[in-house]
Amino acid sequence: MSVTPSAEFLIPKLKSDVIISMLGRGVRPNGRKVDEVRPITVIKNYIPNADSSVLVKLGNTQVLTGIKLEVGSPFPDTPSEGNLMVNAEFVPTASPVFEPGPPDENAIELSRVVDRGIREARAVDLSKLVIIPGKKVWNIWVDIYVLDHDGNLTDASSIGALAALMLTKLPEVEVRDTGEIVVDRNNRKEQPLLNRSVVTVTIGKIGNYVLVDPDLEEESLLDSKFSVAVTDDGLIAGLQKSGMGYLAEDELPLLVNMALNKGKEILSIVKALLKDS
Amino acid sequence: MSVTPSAEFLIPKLKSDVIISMLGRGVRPNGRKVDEVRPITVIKNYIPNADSSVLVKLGNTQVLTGIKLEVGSPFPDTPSEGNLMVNAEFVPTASPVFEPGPPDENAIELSRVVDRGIREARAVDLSKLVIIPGKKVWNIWVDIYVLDHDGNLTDASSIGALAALMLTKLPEVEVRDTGEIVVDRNNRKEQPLLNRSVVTVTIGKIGNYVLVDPDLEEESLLDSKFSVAVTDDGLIAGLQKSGMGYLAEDELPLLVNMALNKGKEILSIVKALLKDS
Amino acid sequence: MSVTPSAEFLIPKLKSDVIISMLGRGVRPNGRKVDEVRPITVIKNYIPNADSSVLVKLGNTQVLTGIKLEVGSPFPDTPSEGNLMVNAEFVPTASPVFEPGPPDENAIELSRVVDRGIREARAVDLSKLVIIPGKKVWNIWVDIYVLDHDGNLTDASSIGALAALMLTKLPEVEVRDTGEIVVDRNNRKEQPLLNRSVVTVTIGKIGNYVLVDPDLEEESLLDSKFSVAVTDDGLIAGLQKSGMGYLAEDELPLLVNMALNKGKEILSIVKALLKDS
Amino acid sequence: MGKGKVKLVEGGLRHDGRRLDELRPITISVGVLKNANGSALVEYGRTKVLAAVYGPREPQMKHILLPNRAVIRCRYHMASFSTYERKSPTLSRREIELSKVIREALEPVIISELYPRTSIDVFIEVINADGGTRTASVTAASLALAEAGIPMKGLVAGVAVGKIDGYLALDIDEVEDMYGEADMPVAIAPSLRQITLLQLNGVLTPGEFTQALELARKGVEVIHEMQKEALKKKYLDVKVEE
Amino acid sequence: MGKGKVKLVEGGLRHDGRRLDELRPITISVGVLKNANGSALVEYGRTKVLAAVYGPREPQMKHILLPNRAVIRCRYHMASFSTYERKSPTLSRREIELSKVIREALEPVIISELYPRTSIDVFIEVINADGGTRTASVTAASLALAEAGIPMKGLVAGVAVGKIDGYLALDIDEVEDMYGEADMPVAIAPSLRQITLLQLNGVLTPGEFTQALELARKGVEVIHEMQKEALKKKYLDVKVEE
Amino acid sequence: MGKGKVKLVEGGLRHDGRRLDELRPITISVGVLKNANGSALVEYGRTKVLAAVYGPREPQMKHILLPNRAVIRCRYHMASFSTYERKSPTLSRREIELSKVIREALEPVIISELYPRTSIDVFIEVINADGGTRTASVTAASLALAEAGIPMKGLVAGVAVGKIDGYLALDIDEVEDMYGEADMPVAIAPSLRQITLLQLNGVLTPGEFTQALELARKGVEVIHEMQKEALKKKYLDVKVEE
Repeated sequence: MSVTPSAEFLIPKLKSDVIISMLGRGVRPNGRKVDEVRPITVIKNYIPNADSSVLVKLGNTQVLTGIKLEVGSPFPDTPSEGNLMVNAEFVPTASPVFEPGPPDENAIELSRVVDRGIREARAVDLSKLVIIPGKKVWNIWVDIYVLDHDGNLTDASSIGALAALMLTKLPEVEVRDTGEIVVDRNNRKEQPLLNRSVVTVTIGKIGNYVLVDPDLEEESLLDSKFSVAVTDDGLIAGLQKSGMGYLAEDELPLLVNMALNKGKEILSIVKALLKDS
Repeated sequence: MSVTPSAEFLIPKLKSDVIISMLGRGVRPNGRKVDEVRPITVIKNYIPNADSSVLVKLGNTQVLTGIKLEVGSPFPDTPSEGNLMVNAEFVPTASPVFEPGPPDENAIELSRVVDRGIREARAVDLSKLVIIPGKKVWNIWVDIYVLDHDGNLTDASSIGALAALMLTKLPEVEVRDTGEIVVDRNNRKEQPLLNRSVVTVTIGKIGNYVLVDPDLEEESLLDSKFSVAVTDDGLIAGLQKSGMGYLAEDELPLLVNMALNKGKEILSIVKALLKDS
Repeated sequence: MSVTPSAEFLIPKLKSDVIISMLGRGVRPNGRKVDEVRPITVIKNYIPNADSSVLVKLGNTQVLTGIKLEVGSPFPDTPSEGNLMVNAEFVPTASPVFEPGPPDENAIELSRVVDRGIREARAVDLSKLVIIPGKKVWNIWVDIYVLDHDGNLTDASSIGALAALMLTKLPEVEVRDTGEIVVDRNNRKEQPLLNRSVVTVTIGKIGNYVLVDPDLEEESLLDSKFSVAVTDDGLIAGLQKSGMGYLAEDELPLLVNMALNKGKEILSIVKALLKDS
Repeated sequence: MGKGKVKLVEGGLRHDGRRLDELRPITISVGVLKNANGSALVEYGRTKVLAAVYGPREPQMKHILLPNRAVIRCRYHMASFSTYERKSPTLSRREIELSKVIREALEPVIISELYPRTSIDVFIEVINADGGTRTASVTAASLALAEAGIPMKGLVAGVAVGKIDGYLALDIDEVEDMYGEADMPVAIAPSLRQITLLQLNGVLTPGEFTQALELARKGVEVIHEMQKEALKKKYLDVKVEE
Repeated sequence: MGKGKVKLVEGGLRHDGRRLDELRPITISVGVLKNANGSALVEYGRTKVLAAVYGPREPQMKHILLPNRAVIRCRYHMASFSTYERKSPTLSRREIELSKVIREALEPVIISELYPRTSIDVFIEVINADGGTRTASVTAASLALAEAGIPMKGLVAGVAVGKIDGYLALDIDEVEDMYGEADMPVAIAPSLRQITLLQLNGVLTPGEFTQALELARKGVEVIHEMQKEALKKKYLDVKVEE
Repeated sequence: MGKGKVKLVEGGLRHDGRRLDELRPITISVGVLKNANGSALVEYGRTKVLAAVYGPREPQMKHILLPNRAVIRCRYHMASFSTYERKSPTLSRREIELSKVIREALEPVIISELYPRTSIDVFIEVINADGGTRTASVTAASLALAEAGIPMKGLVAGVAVGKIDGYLALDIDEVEDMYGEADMPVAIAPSLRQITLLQLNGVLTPGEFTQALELARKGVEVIHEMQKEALKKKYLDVKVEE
């Protein structure tokens, strides 16, 4: 059952008034421009036991994403496809309001929004995951661990999933006569798994003001959020309105355009970061 | 762990006194006679995606029953039988005291009482559910959803399960050489699945007064309930005493007779309703 | 999540002072010597449906252990070994502070400590549990049910697991040509399953005082506990410090020696008891 | 989404004979349950959804209450028999997400400030699923709230727009969802011009998105009229009873 | 119920040599645990059941308490090793139903009004299951309540009557339950002539039902005498200790 | 433990080139998270553990609080990707035991009496597991507590000693754990000469145990120096910032 949450971080009325009046002048409390994304850093291969991994920092938000490749069986209704599973854990290290336990509705929503973006953009060609048609396929587990929460977990997680998938290469496998499958993780295919890039861009709304990549302080004032999954060829591969407020019919074109522009920008940043390091 | 429930619907003492004194005169608050069952209506095939289904109204109590037929494996100890599973959900739409969650002891007891009646009366011949002996059988899921609770959920559910089973016909199946099983739900066997009818009759006790098919108001005054599963050939196919009170040794013959008579009546009503519509 | 427990049995300050001053004189409230174990009794084959079983009393602590042997599949990474599973249930009959529910951290810790002792001492040769190599093995379930809690559940459980395993003999099996396995529980192998004995010895610490086999009253005063798994050839097959306190570096040799001596003693008592009855 | 192997549009008509901008037959009944404070049964073609509202009331779990408003509790649940293959009654991850999305589609229109320290409970049971269950749920829940007398700024209604065989199509059903290229569920409070639910599962160009939204808006307006009609009918029925 | 392939009655005797109206050997011990306020171990043949009572006491979960009486909390649980195949320790649906049925078999005789805002906890552990575990549980729980000093209007005892090979048989065991035609567990407070548990799993004619009930009544009376004897013995033992 | 098929020690050196009494490369960072009151990241070779501390604070679950001291809440959890085969995020029995063992390794040094009716929460996330995760967890948690300003009698540090190919070896990794004969994790508060965690998985002679403990003590002393160094560095960094 979904229940109206209590305001997680109460901001004193005075401070909130100041912030809103600043937004009226196009200034954010953190000095950012309305459409300015926080600095992004990516540390590659942070987790030796993962098939690929990244630690992403979006400002002070830290998200660790690890990918595990497992040999498994295809689903009966998609015998010639592997499977992609996206799971998000809100680790209690990340915030005073996160309690240990199974993913709550926020973690589930986040993982499903990230999953849909990747899946619908066909960022991963699931048919390339077949080892023995109808019998054995690769299962890709994308596990997103939120370690430190300073707002906009969705985009940080989406960047993490993208970057980790960009680094993923399938191991070489040998299928023995007995049907046994021998996986050689030290030898991997040349070609990366990813064939299209996609990332979400989240825009927050406070009254009539909009701001890209809200941080935790800003999130506490938001009426609603709008996440747009953007592909590198400028398509919309997912949408999600969330939060207690609404989107006005006439502001939607603005929001979508802003997201498409920012998505392009974030995708180039991530690609550059992965080449660099 | 089973815990003494709090009285779910507190009826003012004054009103309860009035009702009990009415019962002393053989009159029920709703004007019914002591052995009078509320009007029964049945809407057939209410759920297109179910293999068969009925919406049953017993007075203002509404219960929706859907049957799903699935090809599965037999249990190792009954290789030449299919399986019948009865599950009851007390949907929170039905009552201010129902909370979302897995079935509680009341829902579990109800489903097991209904299940035992059908199973012990051999209403369904489980040996007719075999597709490939020892390997593939039909599993019958009887899912009972209580939508609106105005008392006597057991009998309403029992009527629902009976009526839904009366409407159930197995789909034609083709077993390919490969062992694959192709189910054709648009073609079904002529003969219905059911080969004996059974229904529960629940009698409530308030002090020394007994009343058939208690409604919600009456249930709040009951000391105990007694459910009797009755077959169309006048046999007893199940008993369940429930509630905080007892049954007096010398009143049992009366209760059982009343149930046998009412069971016969209800079975004819249901049969007539299913033929009609 | 593990949480600091509240003191389960509050002992009046006065009484606790008395007990501690007694310990200063080398006397325990129950009259036992510091290194004296309570009387042990064993009732064999208490549970007809178990493959072997014992009811162990250690003073007033009562633990019932039943062993079930099941034919199952080996784990993929140990194809030529059977499996041993130790599970402990703190039955709510045993103590006013035990609530029904899945094993809590105390029950889990206890079962894992007992399990490790048996496993690491190779008390059971898991390779003898193979029926069809790589395909079928015996699974040994050791279920420990704590019925009455008067302290030192670990050692009582460890004695129970040991004694039950000493009584366990594998049933004869016939592997049919079809691969079917027929188990004959009325015919059992001559040789017992156990090939090395191991038992835990738990020493409690109150300040600088140590005492073997603490009872419930003593446990309420303990700073920490130290359990040592001891084999019949005088080796250490497991250690576990538990409780809120510490072990001083310089007292460890004393504790270990005490445990080794007591372990030897307990092992002879158990062996004698099993022969006797 | 998007297997694309099935022909979904031929000669401008869809697999069930509808035009691209045509809704399925919609039926709405308000006040279908005795116990709930408000209830509604909504059908979009073969999709059938029941919504019930209890409250404002004091729930067992006091710790969720808020001092300045009513909390909305919302559960979207699919009955085991509602889907093609039997569904386990346990809440799936999808149902958990949709419970939140539907709650957030209702939050903007409910005047919750009037009932501090209470809970308004919205229970949705999908009885038969043939595509569009979440939008039908919003439509039904909105009516159940109205019947329960919960003050609202306006009614909300929902509908999905899909992309099938390259065409945008209104109120797609399950086959169109499964074999189509995109599914965009939308809920709007037409009197407020507020979009309170917006999701997209699939790929659209920015231009298609704008058209799809316009198509949804038109569909919602039709459904909104039917909602008002159903409430008016309910109100008249009540009059008659008096 | 009812495979009917095994011969259960031959020459008027049952598979274990008993007559149709003969109970299994029954042993009863009261006060078998140190910590519980009351406890009893009851054996019907190879069926072995332990019951413990704690209370009246104040439980952790305050919200279940009632202002006008003690609540009874009851758990019927089968130990993993108690059944032929190992049972998972998690409560099954059957155990949940039986916990309720057994609680409701005890409710009528416990004078719960004397201890408002408290809980009386009845924990039952089936140690070995060979048929009749629920009725042995009622017999044991009733004694544990007595030893705990909980005021009762009378003791309750239980026994099952079965139909095997067409004959009614008292106190059926697991084989007779599995291959027989019916199993009717009954619990009675003989001094009150109250039936507090009555179930039937199987098919009986109305006439058979009446006979079965009479058979159960006679069996319960014997067990009831043994209950009183066990309590008296316990009482004498206590005397001796003094 | 103890397959013994792999050669672990050759020419006095271990499979990764270390001497028997040599620690893996250890790195320690304090203050790695913004939100937590204290945090530390500790690496023993490829083992990587993050610890965060929140508190003293008032938790949601009031009933666990104690009148005379702070309660310590501790969770040891392995991330799904931290192990060779993906681990389910649900707490395993092993993680439940280790959460307790680690909490009890911290209890003796935390001066919890200063904060009655509060909770001090220690959250440990194993990011990469290559042996020694519980001891690295104690080392990290101890530092996170220090950064959070929780008063302690002393720092605790942990290390495991193993027996491999018959030799005692300091700070064993996963391969040595898997194919070795024993694994003995130890945590010590060196300034207090208190052992706060001691477990053994495997078989040792009494003599070996004494030597293993001495080896652990020496290892812990080195790690303890690094802990102090990391805190000093953190303190200097803070100074610089001012």
